[in-house]
Amino acid sequence: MKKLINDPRAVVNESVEGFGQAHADLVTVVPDPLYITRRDAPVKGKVGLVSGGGSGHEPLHAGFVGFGMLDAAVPGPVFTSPTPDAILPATMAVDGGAGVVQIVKNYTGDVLNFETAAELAQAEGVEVRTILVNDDVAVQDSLYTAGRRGVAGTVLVEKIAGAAAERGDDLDTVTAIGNRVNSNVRSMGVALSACIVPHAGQPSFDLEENEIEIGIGIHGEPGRHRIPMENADGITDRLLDPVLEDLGIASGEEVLLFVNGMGGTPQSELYIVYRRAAQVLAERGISVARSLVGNYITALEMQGCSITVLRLDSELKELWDAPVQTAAMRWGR
Amino acid sequence: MKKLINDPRAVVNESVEGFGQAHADLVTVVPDPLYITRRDAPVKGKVGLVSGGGSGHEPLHAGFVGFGMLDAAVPGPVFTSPTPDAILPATMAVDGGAGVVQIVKNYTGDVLNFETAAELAQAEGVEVRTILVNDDVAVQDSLYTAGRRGVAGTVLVEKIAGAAAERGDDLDTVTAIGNRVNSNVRSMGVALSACIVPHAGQPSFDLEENEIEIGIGIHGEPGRHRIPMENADGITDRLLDPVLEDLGIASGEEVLLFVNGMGGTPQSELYIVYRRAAQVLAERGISVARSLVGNYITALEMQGCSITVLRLDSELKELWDAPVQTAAMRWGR
Amino acid sequence: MGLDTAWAVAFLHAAALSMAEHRDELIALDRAIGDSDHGENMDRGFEAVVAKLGDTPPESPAAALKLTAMVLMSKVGGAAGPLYGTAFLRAATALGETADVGPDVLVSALQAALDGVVARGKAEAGDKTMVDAWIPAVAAARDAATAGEPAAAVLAAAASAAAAGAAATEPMLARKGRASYLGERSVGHRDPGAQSSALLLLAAAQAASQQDSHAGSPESPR
Amino acid sequence: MGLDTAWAVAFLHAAALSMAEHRDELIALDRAIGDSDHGENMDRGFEAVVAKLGDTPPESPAAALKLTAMVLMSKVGGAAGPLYGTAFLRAATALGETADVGPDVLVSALQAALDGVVARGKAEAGDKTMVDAWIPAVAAARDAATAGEPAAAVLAAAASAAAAGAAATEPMLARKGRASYLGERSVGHRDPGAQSSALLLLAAAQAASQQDSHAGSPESPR
Ligand SMILES: Nc1ncnc2c1ncn2[C@@H]1O[C@H](COP(=O)(O)OP(=O)(O)O)[C@@H](O)[C@H]1O
Ligand SMILES: Nc1ncnc2c1ncn2[C@@H]1O[C@H](COP(=O)(O)OP(=O)(O)O)[C@@H](O)[C@H]1O
Ligand SMILES: [Mg+2]
Ligand SMILES: [Mg+2]
Ligand SMILES: [Mg+2]
Ligand SMILES: [Mg+2]
Repeated sequence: MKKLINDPRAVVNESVEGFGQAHADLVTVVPDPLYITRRDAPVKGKVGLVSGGGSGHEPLHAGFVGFGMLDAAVPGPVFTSPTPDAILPATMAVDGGAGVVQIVKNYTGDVLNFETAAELAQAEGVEVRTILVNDDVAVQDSLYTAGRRGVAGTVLVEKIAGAAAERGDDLDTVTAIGNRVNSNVRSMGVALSACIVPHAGQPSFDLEENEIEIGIGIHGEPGRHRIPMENADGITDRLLDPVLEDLGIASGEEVLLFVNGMGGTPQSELYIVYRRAAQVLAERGISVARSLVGNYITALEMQGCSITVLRLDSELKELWDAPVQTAAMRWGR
Repeated sequence: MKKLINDPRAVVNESVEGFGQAHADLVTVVPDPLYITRRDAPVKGKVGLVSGGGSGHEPLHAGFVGFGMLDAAVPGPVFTSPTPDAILPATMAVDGGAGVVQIVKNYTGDVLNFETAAELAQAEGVEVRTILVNDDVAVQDSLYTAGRRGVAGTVLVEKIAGAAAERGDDLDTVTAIGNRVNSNVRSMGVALSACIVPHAGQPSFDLEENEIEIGIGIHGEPGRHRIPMENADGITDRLLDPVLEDLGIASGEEVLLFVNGMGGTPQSELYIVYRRAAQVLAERGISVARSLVGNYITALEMQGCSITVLRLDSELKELWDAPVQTAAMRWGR
Repeated sequence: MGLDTAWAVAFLHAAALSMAEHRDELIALDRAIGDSDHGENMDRGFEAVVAKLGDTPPESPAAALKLTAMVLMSKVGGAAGPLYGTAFLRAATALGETADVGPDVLVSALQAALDGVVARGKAEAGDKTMVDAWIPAVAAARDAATAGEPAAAVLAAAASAAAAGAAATEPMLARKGRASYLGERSVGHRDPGAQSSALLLLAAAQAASQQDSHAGSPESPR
Repeated sequence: MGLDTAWAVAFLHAAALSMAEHRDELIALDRAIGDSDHGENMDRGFEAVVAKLGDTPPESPAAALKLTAMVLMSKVGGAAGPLYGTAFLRAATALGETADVGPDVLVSALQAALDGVVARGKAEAGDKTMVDAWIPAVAAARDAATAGEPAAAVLAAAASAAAAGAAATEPMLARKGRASYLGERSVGHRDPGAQSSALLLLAAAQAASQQDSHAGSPESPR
């Protein structure tokens, strides 16, 4: 294992410390228990947005803390949900009196830890709502399973719910808009290589030189199935088709197309995937009204990507376009 | 070799096509010969900025085309300088009547090809100046060699010269400011792994499991020497020390600290490096006034990073802070 | 003679040792059907439990378990943190003030732990989770207590049933937790949480049997 | 009998074949001390030259070389593109209008090619570049011409001297081009551009010797 780290157990703390120094104009880092808030938190009268989860998905979530997006991020150890004792003070710190929305990716650990923190915060008088993100079509959704995972759609939920909060929407409205994004977004991913979790020291799964994993998540878990390597267009079709089908999107609709890198794939390759995805959407009469391409939610240095499609309406478009000023996403100011 | 590509020879064209579609609001892609201009080029009365070079360093240069930075980018094949027949029309396309500045990384191929294009453009009546970027302290600069390479400092030259052009500076002033950035910026890089050039199909060099290459460039070339793997703080010191020494920076000065990922390194690790670099600078009484952390100039999926330090003055700071609106760097609008 | 505070402390120390020792094994199990962190999470958690025990020695078995619950909830994270946290918390509540845990109270505490895990995680028997270690463990404990066995033997019965339960997760198809994302591919691997549960119950049983062997001798610490 | 347009066309076809055949070898040489692209660059360039020759058949040896120069300049890129482009352009100029290239004109064309490379690249003998293939090649060509050899033999002499020159770059320390960044580590590897230069001159010599052998026979195409 070759990594630019010191002690594997210090990875998250040291990284977040550096992050806080590099972006001191945007964020404040509270070291113990560890969480990150926007510099001007709490914003009086604004609904606060808190997200978090295991580390290793950078820039998610800390990179999205700032004006127009998250008020706080709570990073756990690598691929391990943070604990209530960090989520709680983060929640309290960003309550501007209008309540707090938690954006939680649907993993058992995240759900349980955020749930506990929410209860504790409510007990301290803060109104808390939860948006559960579960956009991964690789996983069958069923009452008898842990349900679909939250993956790249999370970034879009955070941006759009963040814009709603920033324009002054109340707690229920922000929650409803976040849930609307979640209902209209689907993703699917592929891995060309595994990643190495620092404390584990070996690849999260073993792939042969000519194999790829279809339907991977963002934690180095193996995917749904393994196939021989294909070209970019073929892989793109394999990811995009189930996304479009699950979303039931029709000719004439407008979408946001998001090609996300898993951390170790060159940007040039993401654009090759984007090109094919845009081609397929055009052929189906679906109009790509907004785009996002890059490493926004990663699995350490995993090679691969995911494709996310969000069905847009005019309000979601407006909220997407609204100004945002964070370390990893910025426009309009 | 596992890559999200179709035909290795189509990599650049397909990738740039996707890039153009994803960022149609910012850029126009001309497919043959291939170059990218900002959407509103030529901007009348503004000095035009053209850069380019081999592909594989994305987001450099196309990701920096737009308001406040480059007017055109000319991507060559992977790691191979583009040819005058593409550089020339790109140059002509962005001449708004105030002349054009070429920003050229100091490699024999880039220098020769841009030189020819400049001559041809001058023959067609466009005033052309050249800023040669050579910030890599890993390479000894000497009259009897090809000189130092241009690496991550290029991003800073493009941002700051771009801001100067955008505020209306004339050809000589923009050139002088770009040269001032180049004189005050130094970089050094490390590779933890090699990259695989698509048409070559095998790693650009072989590293043992516990070895790293110190003093690498951005083309998968081997570096100056190879050492056993060290922790992040140790590696950071090895990169930063020669940078600071060569720059002759003194206590009390202000700098921009730029930790650049080579493409395959997680962002979390870049911040661990940033943390240490900021620590060392603080110890030496050097003030980090501006920061940049991320994948800005890469070598495909290489794992590793480079550290760049730019000595700031108040004008450079102001130009750095000026609005920029490109695919890969955006603030202030 | 039931189980006392010294037993609880000894159990937690043994648990920490066991988690450190089996850290890599639990990571390997989680690597196959999860995200490679279970061993690291449990090791980090119990290391913190031991540190906390040193800082603030508990005054009753319940206090020891409650302290453990709080530390695990704030140090483990992931799915295992809240689940084990709840299990220890509910067990502590079931023990109440007693300084001397007899077989029946012990069984109620184990049942409470299991109920807590199910309440939080909603897993059923056969879902391939730690519940599949706890269900047979509680049943075996109850049988032993009913048969009149002392507390140490009750724990021993629970531990060996949990071990069998953990092994029995191998052919199961996961329907809860991270392994469920794998669908059919989860079959053929042992559930890491079931394995850590068996290890924890084994540590509890070993601490009890040591207490027993000391109990007879005059130089016993209590 | 000197070299004619058919020779030039045959040379360029042979060059393209050779570049395709040695593509991976040149990539491997460039991988060791450069950026793994020289073979791909040369192959792409000469593939385009052949395509262009098909579209617009040249009417003189100079026209063939000029066409090659233009194509290489716009298709090869990197350092090799402008350097070879200049070499072919200067050689074309030196040939002038002649349809029948004799030994002396040939030598001036080779010299002009070398001068062009040096003018653009500023490399000296011993810098470990293509110049180290060209300098001995031109010298050997001149000697052969002075000794009264025909054009084909002059090219053969140039080709074999270039091959020796390319081999002689192995112990050199690079002072120009990308290999110079390696410092001491460039020692022990052959320069890829010197190697491709030797291959190109060999293709030229082979085309000439074939023309010679055809020239005697009645069914010669000319
Ligand atoms: N819903 C659940 N009910 C009971 N146990 C569960 C549930 N979800 C997960 N687990 C247990 O948690 C273990 C995984 O713990 P750990 O790896 O530490 O957390 P994570 O899955 O968040 O990475 C699984 O092996 C399983 O035994
Ligand atoms: N200044 C120079 N003068 C002469 N030849 C040079 C010079 N610089 C580079 N070369 C030649 O170019 C070759 C490399 O070509 P190529 O790999 O295609 O371009 P690049 O170095 O830009 O990747 C070297 O092997 C060397 O022979
Ligand atoms: Mg986990
Ligand atoms: Mg090159
Ligand atoms: Mg796990
Ligand atoms: Mg090369």
